[in-house]
Amino acid sequence: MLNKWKRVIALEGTKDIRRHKRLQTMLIILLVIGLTVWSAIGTDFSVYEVFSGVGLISNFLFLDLLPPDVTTSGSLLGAILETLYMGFVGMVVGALIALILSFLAAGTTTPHPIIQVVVRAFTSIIRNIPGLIWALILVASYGIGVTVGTLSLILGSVGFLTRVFADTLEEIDTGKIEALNATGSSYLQVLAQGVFPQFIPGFVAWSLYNLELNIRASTIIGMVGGGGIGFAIQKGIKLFQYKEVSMAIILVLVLILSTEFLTSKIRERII
Amino acid sequence: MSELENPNENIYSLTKDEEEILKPKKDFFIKGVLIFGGLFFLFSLYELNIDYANLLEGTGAFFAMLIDMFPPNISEWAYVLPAAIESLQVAILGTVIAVVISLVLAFLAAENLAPSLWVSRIVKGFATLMRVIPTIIWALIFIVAVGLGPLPGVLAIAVHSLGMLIKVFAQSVEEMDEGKIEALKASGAGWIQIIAQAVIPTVLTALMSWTILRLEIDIGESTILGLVGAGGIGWELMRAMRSYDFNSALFITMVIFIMIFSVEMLSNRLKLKV
Amino acid sequence: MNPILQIENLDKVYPDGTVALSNINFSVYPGEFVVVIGPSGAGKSTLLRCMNRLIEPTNGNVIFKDKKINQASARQVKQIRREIGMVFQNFNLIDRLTVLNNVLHGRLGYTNTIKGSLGIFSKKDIAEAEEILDRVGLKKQKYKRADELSGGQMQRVGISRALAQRPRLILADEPIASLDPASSKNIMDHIYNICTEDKITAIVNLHQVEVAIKYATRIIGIQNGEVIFDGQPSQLTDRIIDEIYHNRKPPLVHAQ
Amino acid sequence: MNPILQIENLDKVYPDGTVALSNINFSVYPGEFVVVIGPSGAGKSTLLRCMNRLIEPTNGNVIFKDKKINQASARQVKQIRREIGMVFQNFNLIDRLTVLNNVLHGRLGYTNTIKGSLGIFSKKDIAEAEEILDRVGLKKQKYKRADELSGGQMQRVGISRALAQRPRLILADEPIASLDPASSKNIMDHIYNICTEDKITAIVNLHQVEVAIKYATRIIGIQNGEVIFDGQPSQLTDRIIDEIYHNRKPPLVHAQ
Amino acid sequence: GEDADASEGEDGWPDKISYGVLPGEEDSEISRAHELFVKDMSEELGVEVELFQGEDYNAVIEAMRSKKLDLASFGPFSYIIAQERSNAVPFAVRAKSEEDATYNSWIVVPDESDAETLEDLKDKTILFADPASTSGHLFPRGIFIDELGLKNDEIESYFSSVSFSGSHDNSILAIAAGDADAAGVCSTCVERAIDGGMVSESDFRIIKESEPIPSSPISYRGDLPESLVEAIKDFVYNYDNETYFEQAGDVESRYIPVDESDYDIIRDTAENLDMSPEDLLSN
Ligand SMILES: Nc1ncnc2c1ncn2[C@@H]1O[C@H](COP(=O)(O)OP(=O)(O)OP(=O)(O)O)[C@@H](O)[C@H]1O
Ligand SMILES: Nc1ncnc2c1ncn2[C@@H]1O[C@H](COP(=O)(O)OP(=O)(O)OP(=O)(O)O)[C@@H](O)[C@H]1O
Ligand SMILES: [Mg+2]
Ligand SMILES: [Mg+2]
Repeated sequence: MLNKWKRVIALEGTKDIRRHKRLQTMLIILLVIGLTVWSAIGTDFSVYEVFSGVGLISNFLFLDLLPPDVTTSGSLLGAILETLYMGFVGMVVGALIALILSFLAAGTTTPHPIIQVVVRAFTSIIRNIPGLIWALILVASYGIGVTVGTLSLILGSVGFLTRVFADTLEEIDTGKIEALNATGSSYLQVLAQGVFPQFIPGFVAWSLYNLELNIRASTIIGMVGGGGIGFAIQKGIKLFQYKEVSMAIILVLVLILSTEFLTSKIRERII
Repeated sequence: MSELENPNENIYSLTKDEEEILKPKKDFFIKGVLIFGGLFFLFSLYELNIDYANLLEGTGAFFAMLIDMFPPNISEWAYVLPAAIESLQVAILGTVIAVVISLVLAFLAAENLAPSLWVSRIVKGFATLMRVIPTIIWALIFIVAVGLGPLPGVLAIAVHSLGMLIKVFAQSVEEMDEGKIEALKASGAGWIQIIAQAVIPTVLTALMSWTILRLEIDIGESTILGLVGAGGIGWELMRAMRSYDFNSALFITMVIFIMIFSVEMLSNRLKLKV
Repeated sequence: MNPILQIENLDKVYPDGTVALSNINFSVYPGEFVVVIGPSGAGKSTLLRCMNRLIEPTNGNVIFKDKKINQASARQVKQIRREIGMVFQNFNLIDRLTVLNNVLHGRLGYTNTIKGSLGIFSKKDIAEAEEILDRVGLKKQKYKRADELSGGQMQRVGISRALAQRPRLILADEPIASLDPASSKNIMDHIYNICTEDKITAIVNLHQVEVAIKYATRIIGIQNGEVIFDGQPSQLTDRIIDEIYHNRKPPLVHAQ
Repeated sequence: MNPILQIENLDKVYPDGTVALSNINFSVYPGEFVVVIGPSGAGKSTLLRCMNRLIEPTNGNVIFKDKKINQASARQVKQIRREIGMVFQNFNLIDRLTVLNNVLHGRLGYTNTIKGSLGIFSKKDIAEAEEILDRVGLKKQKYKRADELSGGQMQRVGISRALAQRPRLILADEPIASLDPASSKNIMDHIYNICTEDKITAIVNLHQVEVAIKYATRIIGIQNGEVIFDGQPSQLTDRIIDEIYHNRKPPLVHAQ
Repeated sequence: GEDADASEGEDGWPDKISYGVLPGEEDSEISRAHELFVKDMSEELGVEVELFQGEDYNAVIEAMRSKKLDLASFGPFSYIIAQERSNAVPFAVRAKSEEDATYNSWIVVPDESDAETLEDLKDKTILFADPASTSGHLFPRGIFIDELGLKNDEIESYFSSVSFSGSHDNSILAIAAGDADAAGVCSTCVERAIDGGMVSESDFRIIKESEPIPSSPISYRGDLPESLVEAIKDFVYNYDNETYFEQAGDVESRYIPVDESDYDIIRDTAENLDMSPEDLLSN
């Protein structure tokens, strides 16, 4: 008798949960639609205007931006290399700093919950303040050029990588950590021998991805005095040398595609 | 199982030769990459020619400036908050448009769903190009079409996000278990039905977390657009910086931080739920 | 009686050069319960998938109810597939959807694109799906998410999805390979009983010779992409089994 | 003879309020091969983990060789853990490291922090680890990556790691639950023989009553966090088994 | 912006006028006053006026070119490009008097530098603000060409290094920190930086001042209807809302007329530097 009641209650329960879940889904969908409409009104969105501008866009694209001015590629080469150097240094330094921070920030490896909270808050601030703002502050304190470009890339890398590294660390099988704890290993030994080997593939993959992000980001950072190809793009725009700009963008594209290719090869071998 | 049944195995003791054979081959590729990476790092540092003295000095200035920014000046809130809302709207609408379009294109880009490998390659190449062109150039392109204001900002953000979302959505779809697609194919379901009933439910979580991550990025991006006349909080920030009103700049930065941070919190919440 | 399925001179060569099937010929008649056995890599899965053209045959014909599947248009293929249910080793259910929804996927081939995509099915389809779930003993689970079920339950959903197609033919590719012995028996019983009751023809790939002998009305042994045995279970001698498995025993783990 | 391990009035309440253990009392003497049985959720794992304080007991004492583990400092806990080897259901090997390296992890407790972190071990430790691997029949696999092994082989590495600690006591939490019957027997034989030969005391959690009876010198039955049987295998009547499992049979899948 | 051709009223006036504002480099501060200005203009003309503010003159020039913008305030150099590219016609600057409608470009050196004259800067490092800056690049560069008789392409070799800092602020900060030997900056920008507390007057010395540079003009798009242009001019020249001018920086300033010829000096200088609109826009 009692069992029968339990079953009925259980069934009712699932129905309730289903209804509850459906309601929740509907609410989320309504919220998203509402926000979208609100944004569309706030930004004067008009599909008509977008389509009526297509002709003007193609004029601009095909008459002003294209074809790229190939003759400038020589002088842009220095700038693109500088971008690569900045991106690479930013990635290496950022990854090393993020490596340490992420061990402090991940629930599975942190020595103390308070340290975890502090590090998380710190990296969250770094991450959630846009690169442009960092660049502005950094320019004001360090002057201009590649130093600032590199510094803001390092900051961006630390913010991004600490988060993804910490997420990766939290997905690590805790059973393995327990196994090493059970042998009487010290904290550092558990990190180095138990956690780190599991962490390597994620560490490598995310760092390499970060290199790509850095190269792209440097096109923005250059615009506020960070040097590299971004400055070349900015200069090209200001002097209306749009064909030079499109050449620079093509060089960035080539650089991104080649890093993508190289990093996928490295990832394959390491994982 | 086989060697368990070999009772003589324990008698075996490895000879030198066997030891040699068993020893793992040294992986020269990884060593090479590490050494090359290290050298390239040093070379890059050398080429960048960073002025370390300035680095030290600047760090002093950096902290002095940070301290100088305190306390935040909230007196301009009547301008800053509407501008922040406008930026938020630009980011939300841009992200939504990008999500909707990339939901279609991603299925053409995913190799396991694309009608042909070529379609997939072309869509992916297109996505890469959209990502590589900086948001600011997109903004310029759209300003030509629709004039100044938030609308070109929305479009620029949409296009730039599209580039990333197509790529990551397609990746999620490609990681999906092929069998589930096959199962619906085998029941006579069409392409669209397979996508709606098998693919989307399976990758929904991934799509949602990418979307939210993108929204975070887009709020940051929309701050840049203030410079090109798209309005919003980016212009307020430039105004403050150009007028040396660092206390207002701090307030504006805090507003931006809070916007992005709340989206991050929201995404953590959703991750727990799903 | 006309055969429901004819395989004529079927070859399959994978792009990497692997010859998975060569010159397969046989016909299946309505009501048969055919079990295909053979060692790993023999080509069992390839053969089954050629039957509903999930894999494109390299040569030869697959004729289902007088229609050449291998020459059918995309539209015709879909129509033919509706009549052929398929059951998979890994169940291939959509985890996040309910059991009922998964079963209704069997009706997608009969539902118009928009409705099907939105997951809107007719009252009749739903009633029928519920009836099928009742039949396999999962009525109570119908609103559960598919990933909340045990392996045996999942496979019963897989079977229900195939049944929802009201198929003339069921293809099952090692339907019990990832199940424990008790569930395995349950699943084979379900497949066998339903096919017999509803007069559905079945072609089942199995690793386990004992199970094959127990259920099959006809056994096809393939090895290296060729049919080397085609007959009744009683004709399958130990010598032939040895030959099919090339002196390799079928894996022990699943032996019952 | 002094007990090697004493459990006194042990309680464990999880933060969510689950009472996993209540008032457990028993002592284990050197050389015993104790098997703990009980239904799922009875508290077997909790009990084992309290013994080397991977879980903090709520009340009561765990005394290993006259030292109260539950009151020991972090440093002392590490020293005590060195003497207690542990074997896990999921093996918990570090996938990307070699078999030898995994076994050497058993020596970390005796190695200084820096060297241990860098994976630098003494010649003596290495020789000993190789000897242990030889003993469990894995000498040839020593340079393989741990994730290249079969389940049975992985568990033998798990045992080797515990042995590398030169432990006085081995705790094994369902060491054979994820293995097939043949490997299970092999692993239980290894644990039993080594413990007997080296005079290591063993406490093993098992689901399978038959296996428990075959190997144990003493069986402890727990149910709902309480010890309801403690005696020799011969004393374990069907009635008591029924009581332990509350009329639920131990799961069929692993029955041998 | 609204497409002028698409939505003309009876007298050819658009329904809506769009006004794009860039802070001129000589502007002492970026004020919010424009909103008031636009409101008053709208009331006066009886047509809605929409305001867009930004930093990027490309955006404004391109928008005007595709007829999405009717009025704009440009820097002097961007104006001459806008004239060529977008058919912009200048008509007003804000100033106290005609003489006051100009600013200057300075060549500055660090206070501790030995350099007294332009000649002393040979083989030293020099900073310009950004390539398109009137007072931070065009005029300083012009000074070297005129005063030292150099050719445009000899400038790079005359100095040990020529670089762009990105902005006047960056340049003056670099000079104050001694990171560069000389820089070309705009006079008002430096004054603003001093007021903002970024640098102090004792950090640098001025060794050369340029000819007066005409201030940033407001321009209209050349193809606006005559009557509308007249109405706008009428409003702007007679505009005397003191609140506005106070917020904009100087209560006593008003809008005074300018025309194309007032910017000839910019054209000539740009010509010398191969940076005339014809050179830039030729590709
Ligand atoms: N996509 C593919 N590309 C290349 N070769 C393939 C492909 N799929 C299968 N093969 C090869 O074709 C042969 C037949 O494979 P098939 O999967 O049909 O065998 P099977 O009898 O189902 O084996 P199993 O019992 O292991 O499932 C094998 O040699 C296999 O390696
Ligand atoms: N971290 C935890 N937090 C809360 N409750 C827990 C936790 N770990 C275990 N429990 C609960 O404590 C009880 C005992 O769990 P324990 O894992 O010790 O049982 P067990 O006998 O090992 O079971 P099994 O045979 O399934 O491994 C169970 O009710 C379990 O749900
Ligand atoms: Mg197969
Ligand atoms: Mg347990």
